[in-house]
Amino acid sequence: MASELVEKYFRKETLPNIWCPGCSNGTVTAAIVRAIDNLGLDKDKVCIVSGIGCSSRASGYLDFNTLHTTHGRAIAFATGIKFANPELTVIVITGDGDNAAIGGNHFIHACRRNIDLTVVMYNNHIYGMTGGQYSPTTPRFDRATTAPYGNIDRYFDICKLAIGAGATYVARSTAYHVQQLTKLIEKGISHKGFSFIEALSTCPTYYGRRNKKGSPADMLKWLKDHTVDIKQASKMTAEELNGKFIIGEFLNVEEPEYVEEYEKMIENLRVNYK
Amino acid sequence: MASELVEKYFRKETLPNIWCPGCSNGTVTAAIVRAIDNLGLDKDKVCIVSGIGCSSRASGYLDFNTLHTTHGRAIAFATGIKFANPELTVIVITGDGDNAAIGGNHFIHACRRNIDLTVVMYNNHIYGMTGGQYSPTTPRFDRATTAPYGNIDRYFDICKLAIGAGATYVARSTAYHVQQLTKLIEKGISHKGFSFIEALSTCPTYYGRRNKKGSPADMLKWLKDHTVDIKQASKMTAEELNGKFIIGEFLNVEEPEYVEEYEKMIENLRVNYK
Amino acid sequence: MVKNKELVIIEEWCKGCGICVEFCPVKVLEIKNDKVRLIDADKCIKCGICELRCPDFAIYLEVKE
Amino acid sequence: MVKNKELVIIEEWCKGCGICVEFCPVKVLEIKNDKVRLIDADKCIKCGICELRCPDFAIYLEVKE
Amino acid sequence: MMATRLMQGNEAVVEGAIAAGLKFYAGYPITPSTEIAELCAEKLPFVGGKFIQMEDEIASMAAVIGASLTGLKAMTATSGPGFSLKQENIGFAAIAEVPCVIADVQRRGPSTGMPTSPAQGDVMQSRWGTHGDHSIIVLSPSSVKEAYYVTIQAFNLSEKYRTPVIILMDEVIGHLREAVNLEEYKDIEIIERTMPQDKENYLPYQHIENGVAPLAPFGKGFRFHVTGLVHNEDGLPTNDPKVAEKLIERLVGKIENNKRDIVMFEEKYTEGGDVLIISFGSSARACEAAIENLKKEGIQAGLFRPIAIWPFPDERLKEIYPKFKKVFVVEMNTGQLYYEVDRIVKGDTYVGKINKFNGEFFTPCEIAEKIKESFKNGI
Amino acid sequence: MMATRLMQGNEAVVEGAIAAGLKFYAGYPITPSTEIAELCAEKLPFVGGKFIQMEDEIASMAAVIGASLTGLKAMTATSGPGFSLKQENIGFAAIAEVPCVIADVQRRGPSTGMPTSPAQGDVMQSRWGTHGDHSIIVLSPSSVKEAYYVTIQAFNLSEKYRTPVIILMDEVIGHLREAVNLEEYKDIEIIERTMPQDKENYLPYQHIENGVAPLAPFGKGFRFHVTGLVHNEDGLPTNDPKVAEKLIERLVGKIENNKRDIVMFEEKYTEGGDVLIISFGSSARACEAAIENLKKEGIQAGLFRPIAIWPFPDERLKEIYPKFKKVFVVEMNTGQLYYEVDRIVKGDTYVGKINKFNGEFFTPCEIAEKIKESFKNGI
Amino acid sequence: MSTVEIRLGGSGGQGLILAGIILAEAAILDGKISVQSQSYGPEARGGSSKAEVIISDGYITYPKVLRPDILLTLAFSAYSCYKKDVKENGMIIVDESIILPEEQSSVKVIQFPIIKTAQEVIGKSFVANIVSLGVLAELTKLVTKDSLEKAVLNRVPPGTEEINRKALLEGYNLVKMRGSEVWQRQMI
Amino acid sequence: MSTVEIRLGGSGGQGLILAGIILAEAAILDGKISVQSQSYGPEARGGSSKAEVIISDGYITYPKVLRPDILLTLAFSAYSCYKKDVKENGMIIVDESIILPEEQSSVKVIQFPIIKTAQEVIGKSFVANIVSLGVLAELTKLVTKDSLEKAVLNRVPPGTEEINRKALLEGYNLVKMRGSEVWQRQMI
Ligand SMILES: Cc1ncc(C[n+]2csc(CCOP(=O)(O)OP(=O)(O)O)c2C)c(N)n1
Ligand SMILES: Cc1ncc(C[n+]2csc(CCOP(=O)(O)OP(=O)(O)O)c2C)c(N)n1
Ligand code: SF4
Ligand code: SF4
Ligand code: SF4
Ligand code: SF4
Repeated sequence: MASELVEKYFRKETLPNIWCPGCSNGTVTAAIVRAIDNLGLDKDKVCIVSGIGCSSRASGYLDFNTLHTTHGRAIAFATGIKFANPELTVIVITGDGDNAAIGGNHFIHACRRNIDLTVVMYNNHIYGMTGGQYSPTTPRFDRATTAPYGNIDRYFDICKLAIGAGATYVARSTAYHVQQLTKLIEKGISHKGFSFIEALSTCPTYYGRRNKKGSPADMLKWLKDHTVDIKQASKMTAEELNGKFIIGEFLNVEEPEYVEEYEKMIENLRVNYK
Repeated sequence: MASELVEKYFRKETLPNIWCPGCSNGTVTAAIVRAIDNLGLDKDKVCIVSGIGCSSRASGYLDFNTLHTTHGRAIAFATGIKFANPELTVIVITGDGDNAAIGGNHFIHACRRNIDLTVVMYNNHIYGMTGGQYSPTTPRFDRATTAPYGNIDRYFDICKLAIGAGATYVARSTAYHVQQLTKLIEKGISHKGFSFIEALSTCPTYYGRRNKKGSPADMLKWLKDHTVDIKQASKMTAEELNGKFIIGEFLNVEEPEYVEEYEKMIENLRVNYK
Repeated sequence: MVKNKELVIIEEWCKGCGICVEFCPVKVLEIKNDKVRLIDADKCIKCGICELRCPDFAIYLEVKE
Repeated sequence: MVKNKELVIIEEWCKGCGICVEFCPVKVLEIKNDKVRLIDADKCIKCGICELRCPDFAIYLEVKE
Repeated sequence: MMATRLMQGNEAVVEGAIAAGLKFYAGYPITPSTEIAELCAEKLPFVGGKFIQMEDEIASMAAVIGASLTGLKAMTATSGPGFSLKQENIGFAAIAEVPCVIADVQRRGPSTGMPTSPAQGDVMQSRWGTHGDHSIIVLSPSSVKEAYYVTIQAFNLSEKYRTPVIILMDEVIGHLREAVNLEEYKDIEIIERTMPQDKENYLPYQHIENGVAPLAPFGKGFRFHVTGLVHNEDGLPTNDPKVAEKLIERLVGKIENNKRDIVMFEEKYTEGGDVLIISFGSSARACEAAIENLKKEGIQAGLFRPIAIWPFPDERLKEIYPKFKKVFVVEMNTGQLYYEVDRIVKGDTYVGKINKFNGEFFTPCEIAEKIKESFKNGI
Repeated sequence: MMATRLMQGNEAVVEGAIAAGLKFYAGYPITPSTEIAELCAEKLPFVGGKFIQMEDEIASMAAVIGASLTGLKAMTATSGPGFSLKQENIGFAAIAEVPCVIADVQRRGPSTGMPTSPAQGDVMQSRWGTHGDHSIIVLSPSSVKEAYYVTIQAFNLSEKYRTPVIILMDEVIGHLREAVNLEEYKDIEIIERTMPQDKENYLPYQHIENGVAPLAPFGKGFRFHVTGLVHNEDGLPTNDPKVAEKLIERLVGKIENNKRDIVMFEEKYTEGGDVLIISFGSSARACEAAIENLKKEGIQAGLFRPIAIWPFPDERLKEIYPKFKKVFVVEMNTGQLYYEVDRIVKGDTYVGKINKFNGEFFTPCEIAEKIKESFKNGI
Repeated sequence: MSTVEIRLGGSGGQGLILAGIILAEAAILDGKISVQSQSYGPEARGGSSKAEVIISDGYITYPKVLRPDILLTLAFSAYSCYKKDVKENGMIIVDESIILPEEQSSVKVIQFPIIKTAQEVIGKSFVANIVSLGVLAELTKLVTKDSLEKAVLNRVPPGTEEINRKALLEGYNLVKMRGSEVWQRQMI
Repeated sequence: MSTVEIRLGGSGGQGLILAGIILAEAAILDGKISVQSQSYGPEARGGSSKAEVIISDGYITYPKVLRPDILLTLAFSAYSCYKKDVKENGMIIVDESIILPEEQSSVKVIQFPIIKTAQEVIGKSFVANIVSLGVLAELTKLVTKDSLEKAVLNRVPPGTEEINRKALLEGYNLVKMRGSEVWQRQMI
C-alpha cells in the first residue's frame, strides 16, 4: 500500500499490526482504505465499527472514528451510530464468526431494515482469534480444532443469506482480487441502504496449516483459482461451478432506507401534528 | 376440533386457554395436532418446544413432552433435544417476534445445519403477549404501540429468509386455510431435515383493534382474500400479487441432515480409529 | 349419517368470539351473554364448519350412540 | 517514469511472509532472517505488485525527489 | 395543562429522561417496562429525538452505546430476562466509559417467572451482573415523582462519571399512577457532556484521579478509538499490566471514591428507637405505613431508604444503626440488599430480613407483624 | 499409559466430565476455555457422547438444557463475555431444575478486557448473574487434579439437586499442566439421575422439603411440561402466590439448607495464629507459598480455601476466624469474595483484602509483603 | 386525614382501567391527592381486569388498595372475587345484569343497569365505564361533577366527547332516579 | 526439596511450548513432579512465545516460574526480555544466531548452534525445539535421556520419530562436542 495512504489513514504508532505473517487481513483493510480514499470521504465523518476477532482488530489501526465492540454486535452498535448521526459514513468490519455465527441476528435485521451501513465481512473460513475452531463458513469436511474429524456443518453462504434477509447491495470478492474488492467496497459505501461485501480472505496460521493449504502466497493463488466472476458464471454449468466461489456484484437495488424513512416520518408529523 | 382429538392430545385441565376471544392461536395449534394425528405418531416420542409469546403458550396445553423455553431460544433448546435423542420428533412452536426478532440467529443456523426439526411460526404480525408492539412482520405503515405513527420497518419475509439460510422444507399457509395448513405441517414433520411452516394467524386484540381489522371472523376472511396459492401465483403478474401473501410449498429438497451426518461421522471413526 | 351427529357446545370454553356464528352457512348460531348458543337445532346441517373454525375447541359434532 | 521510483522496505513491519517474493514477476526479492530483501535493485521493474500484495504495508514504491 | 398530573411510574421515567435531554431510545419490549418504550416512540419525534425498536435486548444496548458515542443522551428499558441479556454490553459501556441509562423494571423471577408481578429480585444482579471487575450506579425510586427525579439524576451521573447508570424500578412503581407536579423540579440542574478542546492531544481515557476525561462525540474531528479491551489513555489496546491496573482502579474508583457525591437516601425517625427498617423502592412505602402501625403498638421504628442502592450509603448507615436495637431489611426478594446491610452492620446489632417473593406486594400489616413477633421472641 | 499424566486444567475438566458420565457438550469457543470444547469434540465420539458447536453462547446453554432433559449429562464451557450471555438461560435451568454444568474459565474483564490474562473477577456474577431470586452451586479448583475432582462433583451435585452447577476456574489453572494421577479417584462415587416409577402420577416438581423430585427424561413415557414460568408441582404455569412462594423457597432452600452436604473447603494451619488468609483457585497457591515466606518472618498464617465458593462455607469460617488476629481475603479481582467474608466475620476482627487485577498472576512475595506491612502499621 | 379506596372490577375491554384513571384525575382537579393502579393478569389477554384508585387529602403512603371502601363491578367474576375485601361499612355497586347470590353481609350492595344504559340509552356499550363513573360520582360525591367531566373529556378519543358527556349524565340520572332509596354517602 | 525452574523463549511456531510439555513429561517419567505453563499473548497470532517448566521432587505449590534457574532462548527478543529474571547462579542457553550485546552478568550465558543444527544437520528447521531439549538435558541432567526420548516419541507426529530421535542426539552432541569447556551442572 502506498505510503501516503498509510500515512493518511492509519494510526502509524499501532503498526506493525498483530496479524500473523501472510494473513490477508491487512490486504482487505487496505482495500477499504483505498475505497474510502477513492471516494474522497472526510476522515472525520467516517466511522469504522468492528466486532471481535482477528479481522475486527482492524478498527484500532485506522485513523477514523473507530469502535471495537463486543463479539457479534458490531452491526447493532453501528445501527445506533448511523441512526443517531446520519451524516456519518458507517463501515462495519467483521469476520465470518463475528458476523455469521454470533452476530447473525443483527446482520439479518440490518439487511431487512436497509439501514445505510456498509458491512465488509473478512471471511477466512475459521475462527482465527481463538485459535482455529470451525466457523459457519468452514467448508464441509475441512478440519478445525473443534472439527478434528472433519466439519459436518453445511457451508453458510452469507451473500445468499443477505439477499434472503432483504439487503439491497450484495457483493463478493477476495483478498486476491484487490482491485475488484476495492471497487465493490466503493460501490457499497456509495449505495444508499444496507450494503454487504464479503471478502474471502486467508488465515495461513489456523485454517491454512491444519488443512494443508500451503504458504500464504499459495492460499492467495488458491483464491484466484477457485473463483469465477459472476458474468462468466452465468455461462457455466452447475458442474463446472462446483467447488468455486462466484465473485462480483449479486444485487444492487434501491429500496427505502431506514434512517431516511424515519426522518420522513418526523417530517410528516411536523406537518400533520403542528 | 373433534373432541376425541382434544381428549387425546390436550391437557384438558389446562383449558380454556389464556388466548383472547377469537385469537387464531387455537386454530393453528389444532392444525399441528391434526397433523400429528394423521401421521400416527407416538405421543411419548413427540416433543413440543416453544419460546415466549402468546403463541408459545401452546406447549403447555399439549399432552406431549413439552418445553416452554426462553424468548427466542426455542430452536436452540430443540437442537439440543434432537441432537441428544434423535428418536424424538421435535416440533417447535414460535411466534413472529420469538422467531424472527430475538430468535433470528438460532433460526438461520438451524436452517443452515438442516437439523431435523419442524418449526411452525404463528405469524400474527405483532407482539401479542406484551400488548401490541410492532414485530419484524408488522406490515409497513401499520400501527402498533411502538409505531404510533405507522411502522417504517420493512416487512420480513421469513420464508424467503429460511430459503436464503438453507432450509430444505419451506411452506406457508394460514389459520383460514386449516386443511392446507395441516397438510403442510404433516409434510414438514415427515420431511427429513429442517422444515419451516409459516402460519399466518390473527391477533384480534392488539393487531386487529389498532389497525381496524374488524371482528375475529373478519380477520380470518381477510386472510382468505389476501392470499394466493403458489400454483396460481406463478401465473399472476407482480402487480396482481401486490399486497397478497403467497401460500403453499416453496421448497422441498433433500440435503444431508445434521444429526445423521454426525452419526455417520461417528460410524466412520468407529471403522477407522478402532 | 348426518342425522346421528349432535352439536355440542362446551360453554366453559367458549369465549364468545363469534367466529362460528359468522361462518355458519345456515346462520343457526348466535352469541348470547358472551357465549355461543344454537338457535334452532333442526336447522343445523351438521357441516362441521363451526368445529373447524372454533379456535377454542368449544363447539363440535359428536356421534350419537 | 518508472525510473524515478524507488522500492522501500520497512523492515520493522515486514513479517517475512513471502507473499511479495512469490508474486514478484522478476523474482527480485527474497526472505533473509525473516525479513524481505531486494536482491538486485537494477532488475526491479517497479511494477508495484509487491506493494499491492503485501498485507503489512512493509514494501512500496516511493517517488524520488 | 394542569400543573399537577396523574402520571405512571414508567411515564415519569420518560418525562424525566426527556427533561434530562434524552435524544435516543433503543429497546425491545418486555413487561412491565414496555410503556417506557411506547411513550418514547410517541414522544421522542417531537423533541428532536429518535426511537428504534431493535431485534433484541443485546442489540438495544449496543445501539444505545453507539448513539451515545455520537453525543446523544441515550437510554433503554427492560425487565429481568432482557436485563440478563444486556449484561455483556453494560460491561462494555463500563470499560469504554460511555454514558447511558438502563431502566430495569423488575418483575418476579428467576427466568420468565411471573411476568406481570412485582419483585425486587435484581438488586444484586444490577451490581454484579456483568463479568469482571467494575463499579456501577443503581438508583431505585419509591414513587412516581421520584422516578422522574431519579431519571434526571441517572442521566446527570451517567454524564458526569461516564458510566452506565441503572434505574432499578419495580413493577409497583412502574405501573402506579400518582399525582405529580413537575414544577417542583423545573430548576433542577441538567449536566451536559463537556466537549474537549484540543483535537491534537485529545486523550479520551486520560487518567484523572477519581474522575473522567471529557468524551468527544464521533464525527466532530476527534478521531479516537473505543474498545472493550484494556486500553491506554488514547483508547488503544494494551497488555501493559501497569496500564491495566490503573485503568481498573480508576473505573472502580471514580464511583467508589465519589460515593459522597453519588449516594442518595431518605430517612425518617432515625434519631433512634427499637428498630431500623431498611428498604427501598415500593417496599419502602409499605414499610412507612408499617411504621405508623408499629408506633401504635409502642414500637419505635425508623426508616432508612437508600435511593442510590449502589454505591450503598454505608457511611450514613454506620452513623444511624447504633441508635437502634435491631435492623430489618425489607425487600421483595429472598434477601439481597440484606447481604450488604449485614456486612456493614458490625457489632451486636441484630440484622433481620423480611422478604416477600410470591408475586404480591407487601402489606404494611405483614411487615409490622413480623417485627412485632421478633420483639415477642426477644431476638 | 502411565498412571501419572501431565494434564492441563482444561483437559482435567473434560476428563472429569467424561468420568462423571458427560454425554453432551454444546459450546462456543472463547479463550481461555477453548481447550474444553476442543477436547470434547475430540473425545466425546469415543465415549458415546456428542459435541456440537453452536452459533453463540446463548444457544449453547439452551442446547445443553435441552439435551439434559433427554436424560444426558450435559455441559458447556465459556469465559466472561460468554458467561454473561449465558445468564438468562442459567436462570431457566435454575427454575426448571435441569441439571447441567457450566465451566467459566475466568479472564481479565470487564468486557473483552485482557482475553488471555488471568483473573477471578466473576465470583459475584457466578452467584448473582441471572435475574431474580435463585441459589446456585459454584466450585473453584486450585489445581489440575482438583479440576478433575471438582468437575465430577459438579455433575454429582447437579444431578442430586437438579440445578446448574458452575465450575469457576481461572486462566492459571485452566492452562496449567500438572502431573495428575487419576488412579486416586477411581472409586469416586458417580451420582446418576433417578428414574421416577409412576407414569400416571408423576410430579416433576413435587414439593420435597430441601430436595427435589426425580427428573424423567423426555421420550420415556412421562409426558410433562417444563417452563421458566412459576409453576405447579406438575410443571404447569400458575399465578397462585402460595405456589410461587413455595417454589422459590424450595429452589433457594434446596441449596442453602443443604450447605453441609455441598460445601467443600481446605484448610491449613487453622489452629490459630496471626493472620487467616482466605483465598481460592490459583490465588490460594500463591497464598500457600506466601505463608511459608511469612513463617520465616515470624508471622503465623493460616489458609482457609473454599472449594465450593457458593454456597460459602460460613459455618466453618465462623469457627476458625476468632483464632486469628486478622483476616485477609486474597483474590485476583478488586475484592469480591471479600464482601461475603467481611459479612460473616463479625466482632472486632479486621478483614483486609489483597487484590491483583492487572492481568498478572500473584507472586507469593507481594502477598507476604502486604501482610507484613499491615502488621508494621499495626492495623 | 380522610382517605377513600375504590376498586373497579370487570372484564378486559370494559374500559375500567381508563375509568380508574379518569376518576383519579378528577380528584386531582379537585385539589386532592390520588393514586391509581391496576392488575395486569399475566394472562391479561382479554381476561378480567381490575383498577384501583385511592383518593385522599394528604400524601398516600401505601399505594395499593387493601380494603376498598367502594367496589364497583361490571362482571360477576369480579364481584365474587373482590366482595370479601370490602370494608365493613363499605359499599358495592354492581351492574344489574349480574345475578347476586343470596347472602348476608354488612356491606351495602346496590345495583344499577349500567351496561344496559350504555347499550340501550346511549347505544354504545363501550361507554359503560363512563356511565359507571357517573353513578359513582352521584352516589358518593367523591369528586365534583365539574372535575369529572373535565377529566372525562381530557381522556376520551376526539369525536366521542358528546356521547361520553351523555354517558356521564345518564350515570348521574341512574342514581337520581332512585332518589331517597339510595344510601348516599359523603366520602371525603 | 530441590526445585528447578526452566523457561523456554522464542517466537511462535518454534515449538517451544511442545518442548516444555515434553520436558515436563520426561520429568514425570523420571518419577519427579512437574508443572508446565505458557504465556498466551492476547495477540499470540504468530508472535513471541514462552513456555515454563518447574521440576521438583515434591509438591509444587506455586505453579509459575518466578526466577528461572535456566533460560533457553531461540530468539533475540526473548533473550533480552527474560534474561534479567534468571537467578544469580542460573544459566542462559542461547541460540548461536543471536548476537549478544556486551554486558556484565553473574549469570552464565552459553551459546549453541541449535537452529543451524536443525536446519543443516537434520534438514528440518522445525526440530530446533527437540535439539534444544537435547542440549538442555545433556547440559543439566535435569531429566534422564531415556525418559526424554520416551517423552519425545510420545508427543511427536507419527512418521517423524526418526528425525526427532536424531534431533535429540544432535542436541546431546552439541554439548558433548564442547567438552570440558562447558559449565556442567547437576540440577536435582
Ligand atoms: C461473547 C464472546 N464469545 C466468544 C468470544 C471469543 N471469540 C473471539 S473472536 C472469536 C471468533 C472470531 O472469528 P471471526 O469473526 O471469523 O474472526 P477472525 O478471528 O477469524 O478474523 C471468538 C469466538 C468473545 N470474545 N466473546
Ligand atoms: C428476553 C425477553 N425479552 C422480551 C420478552 C418479552 N416478550 C414476551 S413475548 C414477546 C413477543 C411475543 O411476540 P410473538 O413471538 O410474535 O408472539 P405472540 O405473543 O404475538 O404470539 C416479548 C417481546 C421476554 N419474555 N424475554
Ligand atoms: S490467526 Fe489467521 S486470521 Fe488471525 S491473524 Fe493469524 S492468519 Fe490472520
Ligand atoms: S393478544 Fe393477540 S395473539 Fe395474544 S392471545 Fe390475544 S389475540 Fe391472541
Ligand atoms: S368459535 Fe368457539 S369460542 Fe368462538 S363463539 Fe364459537 S364456540 Fe365460542
Ligand atoms: S509481503 Fe510484506 S510482510 Fe510479506 S515478506 Fe513481503 S514485505 Fe514482508
